[in-house]
Amino acid sequence: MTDPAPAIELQGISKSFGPVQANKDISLRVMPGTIHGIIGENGAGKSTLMSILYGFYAADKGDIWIKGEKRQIPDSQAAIKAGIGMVFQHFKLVQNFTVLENVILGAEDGGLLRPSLAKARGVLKSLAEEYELSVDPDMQVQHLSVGHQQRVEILKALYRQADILILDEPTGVLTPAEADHLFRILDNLRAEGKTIILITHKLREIMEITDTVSVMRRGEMTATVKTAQTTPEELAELMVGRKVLLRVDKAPAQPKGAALEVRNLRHVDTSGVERLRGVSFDLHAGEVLGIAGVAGNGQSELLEVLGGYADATGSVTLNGSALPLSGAGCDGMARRAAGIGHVPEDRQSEGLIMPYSAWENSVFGYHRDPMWQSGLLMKNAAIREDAAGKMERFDVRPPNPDLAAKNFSGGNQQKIVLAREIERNPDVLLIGQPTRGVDIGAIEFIHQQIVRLRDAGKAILLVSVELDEIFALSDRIGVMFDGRLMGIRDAAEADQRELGLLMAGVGEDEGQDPMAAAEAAERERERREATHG
Amino acid sequence: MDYSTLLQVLDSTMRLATPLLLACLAGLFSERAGVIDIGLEGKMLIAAFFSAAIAAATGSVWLGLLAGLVSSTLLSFVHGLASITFRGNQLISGVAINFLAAGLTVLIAQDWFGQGGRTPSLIGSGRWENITLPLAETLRPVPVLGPLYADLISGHSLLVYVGLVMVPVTWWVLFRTRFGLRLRAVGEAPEAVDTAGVSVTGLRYAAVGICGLLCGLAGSYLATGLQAGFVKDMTAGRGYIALAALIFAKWRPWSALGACLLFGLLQAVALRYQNIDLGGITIPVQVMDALPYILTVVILAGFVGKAIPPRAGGEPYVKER
Amino acid sequence: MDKLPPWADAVLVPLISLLLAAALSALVILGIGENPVEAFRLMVEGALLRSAGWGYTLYYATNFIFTGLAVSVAFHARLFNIGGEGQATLGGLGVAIVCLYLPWPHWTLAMLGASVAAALFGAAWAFIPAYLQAKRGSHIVITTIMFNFIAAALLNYLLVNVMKPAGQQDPATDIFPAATHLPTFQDMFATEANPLFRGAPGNVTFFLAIAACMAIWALIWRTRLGYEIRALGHSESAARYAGISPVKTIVVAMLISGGLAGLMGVNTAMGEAERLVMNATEGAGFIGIAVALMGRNHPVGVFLAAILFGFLYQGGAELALWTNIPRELIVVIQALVILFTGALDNAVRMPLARVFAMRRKPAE
Amino acid sequence: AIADPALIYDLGGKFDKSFNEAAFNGAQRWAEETGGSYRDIELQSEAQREQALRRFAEAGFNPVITTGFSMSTPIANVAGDYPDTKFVTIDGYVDPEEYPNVKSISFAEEQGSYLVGMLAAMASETGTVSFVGGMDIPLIRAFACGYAQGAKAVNEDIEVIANMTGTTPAAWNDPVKGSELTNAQISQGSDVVFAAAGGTGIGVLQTAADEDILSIGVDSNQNHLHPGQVLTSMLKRVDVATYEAMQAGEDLDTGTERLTLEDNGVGYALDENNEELITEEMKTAVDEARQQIIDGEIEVHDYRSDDSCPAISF
Ligand SMILES: Nc1ncnc2c1ncn2[C@@H]1O[C@H](COP(=O)(O)OP(=O)(O)OP(=O)(O)O)[C@@H](O)[C@H]1O
Ligand SMILES: Nc1ncnc2c1ncn2[C@@H]1O[C@H](COP(=O)(O)OP(=O)(O)OP(=O)(O)O)[C@@H](O)[C@H]1O
Ligand SMILES: [Mg+2]
Ligand SMILES: [Mg+2]
Repeated sequence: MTDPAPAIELQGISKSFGPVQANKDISLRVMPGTIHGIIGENGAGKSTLMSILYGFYAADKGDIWIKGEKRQIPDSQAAIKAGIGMVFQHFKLVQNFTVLENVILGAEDGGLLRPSLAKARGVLKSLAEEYELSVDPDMQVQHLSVGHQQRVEILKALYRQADILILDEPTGVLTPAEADHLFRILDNLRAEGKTIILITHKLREIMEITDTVSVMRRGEMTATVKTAQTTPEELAELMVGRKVLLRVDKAPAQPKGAALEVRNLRHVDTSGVERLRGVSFDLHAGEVLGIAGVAGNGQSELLEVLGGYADATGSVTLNGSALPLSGAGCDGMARRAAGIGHVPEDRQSEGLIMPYSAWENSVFGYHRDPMWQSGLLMKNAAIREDAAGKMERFDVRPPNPDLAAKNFSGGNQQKIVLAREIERNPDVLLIGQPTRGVDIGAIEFIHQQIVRLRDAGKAILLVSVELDEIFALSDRIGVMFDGRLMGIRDAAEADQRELGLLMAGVGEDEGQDPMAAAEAAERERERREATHG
Repeated sequence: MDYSTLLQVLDSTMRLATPLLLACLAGLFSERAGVIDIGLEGKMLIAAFFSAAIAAATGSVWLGLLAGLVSSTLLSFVHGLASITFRGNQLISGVAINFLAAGLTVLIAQDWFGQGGRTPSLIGSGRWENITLPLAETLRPVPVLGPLYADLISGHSLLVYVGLVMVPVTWWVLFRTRFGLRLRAVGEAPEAVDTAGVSVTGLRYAAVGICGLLCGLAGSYLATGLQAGFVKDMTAGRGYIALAALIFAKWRPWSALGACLLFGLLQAVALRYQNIDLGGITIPVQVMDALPYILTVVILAGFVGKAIPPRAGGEPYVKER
Repeated sequence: MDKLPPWADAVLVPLISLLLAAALSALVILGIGENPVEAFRLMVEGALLRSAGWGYTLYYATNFIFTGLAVSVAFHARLFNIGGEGQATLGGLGVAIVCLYLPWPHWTLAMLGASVAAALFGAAWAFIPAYLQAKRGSHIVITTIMFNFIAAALLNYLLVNVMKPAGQQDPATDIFPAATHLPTFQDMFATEANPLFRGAPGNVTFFLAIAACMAIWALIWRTRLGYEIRALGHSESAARYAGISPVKTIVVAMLISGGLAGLMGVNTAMGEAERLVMNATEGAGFIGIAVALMGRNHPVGVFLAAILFGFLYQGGAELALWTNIPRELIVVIQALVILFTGALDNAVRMPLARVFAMRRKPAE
Repeated sequence: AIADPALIYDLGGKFDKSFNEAAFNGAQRWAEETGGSYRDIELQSEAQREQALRRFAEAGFNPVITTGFSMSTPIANVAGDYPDTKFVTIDGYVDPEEYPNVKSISFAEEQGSYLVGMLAAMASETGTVSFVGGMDIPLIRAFACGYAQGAKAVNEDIEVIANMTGTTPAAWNDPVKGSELTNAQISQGSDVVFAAAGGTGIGVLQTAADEDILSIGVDSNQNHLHPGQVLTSMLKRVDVATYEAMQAGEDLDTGTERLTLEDNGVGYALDENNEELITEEMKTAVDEARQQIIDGEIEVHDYRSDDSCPAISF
């Protein structure tokens, strides 16, 4: 018996976006009826490769075989015809359309909508039963939870009778319970003989569900292995190109008094959803308090409120004096003047003005400081000179203060932000996702800087979705779930499993079955979203 | 105001609302597809000119209409080229198109007719005739409803009825057909349309094309229905009022009808009365002239319900940065 | 898309766009049976080869500098101010009120007072759209268009019903008192022996416009306000992070923008007509868009583009005077310039980028 | 030597079928008869007025003839700079003491309007006639006032409706509004409408023809626009004024001049297009009145003399 033809075979795929080569001569084989994982650092080119397979981007070079047949896939229509469905990292749904409308869009039968809608309603019903994919067909997508929106995306693909399904980082936005549900669905699909490509950053998921796994690094495919024959350590090494040791050498913390006292912080966002629901904690001078949690559970809002650019109620005192939480005197500049530095989660859309030169960015947020003013004008020459110094101390490459921020690589952009915030010697430093999309060399440098600041007696609030990073840097660890701080543990005593439960919303005291609690939490969330929609 | 005066005012409301309505629906198609169009004015103007010019030259209002449709659609495709193919700034393109039309019409008119930027007056079959609906005269004696039917509903030119019919047609196309679904989707989330395997570019060009055709109707009506010939700048800001009506209507066809009738009524009243005396307070005619614009600002300010435009409006669809 | 070197983006792209617009305009002229070379010669002769021609060219350019700066300041904050027309109208109104109803001992003081009034009135007219954009997200393009129409209606009302002297047929104010008349270029530079700038409306306001260019340059690139305006224009989320208030910055940028547009009133009402007439702006608010686009939102670029458009305007008037080419030809040229520099710029940039990419490759 | 005149039309434009076109016709006649040539320009904007005057004067054109009252101020601004050039303002007024090289020509519009008012009253079957004016200025009120006086002279009980199109120069070029006003007047019973509204009048005459009532044109002979449906036209001999100014050339007498019925400066039009409409009886009555006015037996009140009108209120 010969092997069946691979469901997908890519050969020599290359793709550039302007100067960036996102994919370099990539080849890949995926056998039918299997789940194939793809891992790689940010920007490694995973999404690009899959988008090419789905006809969203056109490859510069390379060939594609589907089920043994060579195919041209110039657009998504061709991919759909070839039986490929894709769930994008960023969903491609029409927010103010109903589920049904989203499902039939592009796959209507005939010029009139009515028959298509009727047919789709029936098909959705049977798909829902078959794969645990139930979702209200008449609900507008914007009122659905993220997990349900993802189901709509999967339904879209299945409705088009895809038997090759690509999922791009599907669990990044899901709660653990939702993620488990998704994996059950994927299991079912595999059992039906469908082929699945799963992109993820989480080695745990790869080990749990995939049959084979490919690793990408810097636009290249570095390896493809059978999951059963590899280990997370090996995959991590393949991913970054050298042994990973996510451990920082640091002395025990010498915490002093509370620098920042946060009490009962509440924040409601523009669409009326309460994002912070009574957060309280103390942040001591000389310690790193790490905040862990699945993205979207209020960590970003916590940073924004403390950083002064989101309104809140409750109280925050800095070294004994209360900070305004709304209105005049509550903005980023005032917080900086009061001694709170802030390295934002997203350096490109918050921390930097991308077209500004490095020297202009080096005072961003401090540009009204009297030391940079002479009369009405800014002391540009002095700022530039100062920036050159900072860049040298933080090993920014190239050390050219006149280069626009957008022309630095991600890691160097992060260093520019860190230099700006750290060199002001703030009493409190807020740091969000300090190493997101930053390579391993830069990570080590950044971690050293954070520890150095801690040892200098400053208070550091670290928010990160990378548990490893939290463990590596924190002296104490808090977990946020659904706008609440679920509990703070000493880093030395905390264990990963327990934090994982807290991240799913299961408190230690409740003693509940974790699964049930997670589902209850999800129900609660849906109820909230329905009422706020 | 007695009944017959009221009918008179409403009758002229109908006439004045028609070009607004056609242009408003034109804008609706374009903006629902995510292409903002402040060039409605220019397209109407060029259609007005070419339909009058060709009608004057051939004596056929139908050939005039054809010329109006073609010219307006061509200009629409210039906008499409700028905003869809070359991902240019849609607002700037619209401004440019308004200028282009304002200049070209006079330039060509002067070259062809030598009458200082106007066309010769249209006579006979060069203009739309008013259509008398069946039984209009027979029913006239019926109290209240008779004159209403005979004076207000009957007796307009074909394009007025076309304008009215376009409202349900637009609604039906947008909300009951595959094309409409895709068109609305492309204005909200072009990436969703693209990944569903439908061409964003194709849809947007189709919408821009329809926009051109409807503007063509609007311009033709101005020059060969409402008036008998083209004069320089004869659209006189109607394109902008149509845009205002579109916002007022929150991009919905039936509301567009309402908004255009309201603005038509304002114009009709302003045309007929210099100043309006409201028991001691005199409202100057300039206030009536400015009222559509003031109302639009009030609507935009969100004091009377929020106008949420199609999400992808004004943004070129860029896949690869 | 491949990237262009900055110098090519700032110089080559507008230049090629301009050439394309010029070529199409030449075709249009050919189309109406005239000779484009001859037309161009007439324009140059009428606008640049006589001192009076310069007097007109610079008069128009003064208007366009103000409106061009107005558009560009707003552009830096990512605001598209199409309301220059209305703001300039109101600026003219401010000038008229100050000149007519206040006693001025000397033109210098009058000019100062009128400039302040013009800027205040123009800024006030920009304030509501700015506030609505900042606070309620009302699309500033639409609101400023609406405010243009409202300004026209307001001026119409005031001229006809309030400010027109009794017995006068024109809807215009009285002539301003002689003490407010600004020196024209003729007053400044003509001598008995050398009668320069005879009768041309170019006047001392041109120097105010140059001063405005320098002030705006300093504002945008040298002050913290300019730093904040540009930062907000590039990224609102970053501005919020840094503690730059979007509401305040939008409003301030629009007030400056409206004030600049309003200043145009000093040139038209005080410098030229010496009274306020209807529709004195003559579309200069819109031309400001083309000027800002061509000038890449830099005061030096705006200045040069304004001179170019001043030339087009004056040359166009000359064409209308001496040939059968209607003045609307200028409107067409202006439209083509806006189209090519503002909306179809990628049609130039894309192929150009490919050319540069090709030239770069072998070098690597 | 044949003169080298220039002609500047007001914003309504050369081919407004009315006021400016009359000037054009006069200039054409002069050119054909003398073989001379003239230069003309249609203004597009306010700022152009002075510029055109100056450029023509500088280029040696003489006289420089302008139409429309809006040219008064610009001529006053310019005339002093070019003392050797003669300027003519038709419908405008420039102080002859201060500017001796300017000629201001005005017309006795009230007299011509009186005659067409009589014709309107005689042709009306409903006993209601109407008037659509362009911009609401004393000049146009003088038309309306003369018209109403003439109509009332024929039929004391006649209803005269008068509407103005607007208060700005845009009112000269708004045929849509002209048409709407005509419709409104028809609904109030009018069956003869007199348009003194420049380009706006085209809409008035069009609507009158469409709705099958009679109209009266203005300035030029507009009878041919809708043959058999335009009762007559109130002639204001701008063409004659233009012709004569060109004929006089550089030797033009300056100062002020008022053209009346007596000089045939105003009148009414009778040609093959309206001969069916004007009966012998009507013609006799009007011609008689014409003579009486010339002889001073009938005094037609000029609105401009005291800003009031005995026959109609505005
Ligand atoms: N549309 C685009 N235009 C330009 N550059 C792009 C585009 N999409 C991706 N890139 C660039 O291509 C490279 C690969 O990006 P890609 O999104 O494929 O990475 P990824 O592996 O999916 O990363 P992540 O884990 O962050 O999703 C990056 O440098 C990215 O900036
Ligand atoms: N848009 C751009 N224009 C010019 N140069 C760029 C641009 N983007 C990136 N570069 C340059 O290309 C180089 C590679 O950038 P890239 O973002 O791929 O770095 P990287 O390898 O991911 O580094 P890091 O780990 O620091 O993110 C950098 O040195 C940067 O200066
Ligand atoms: Mg990705
Ligand atoms: Mg990187």
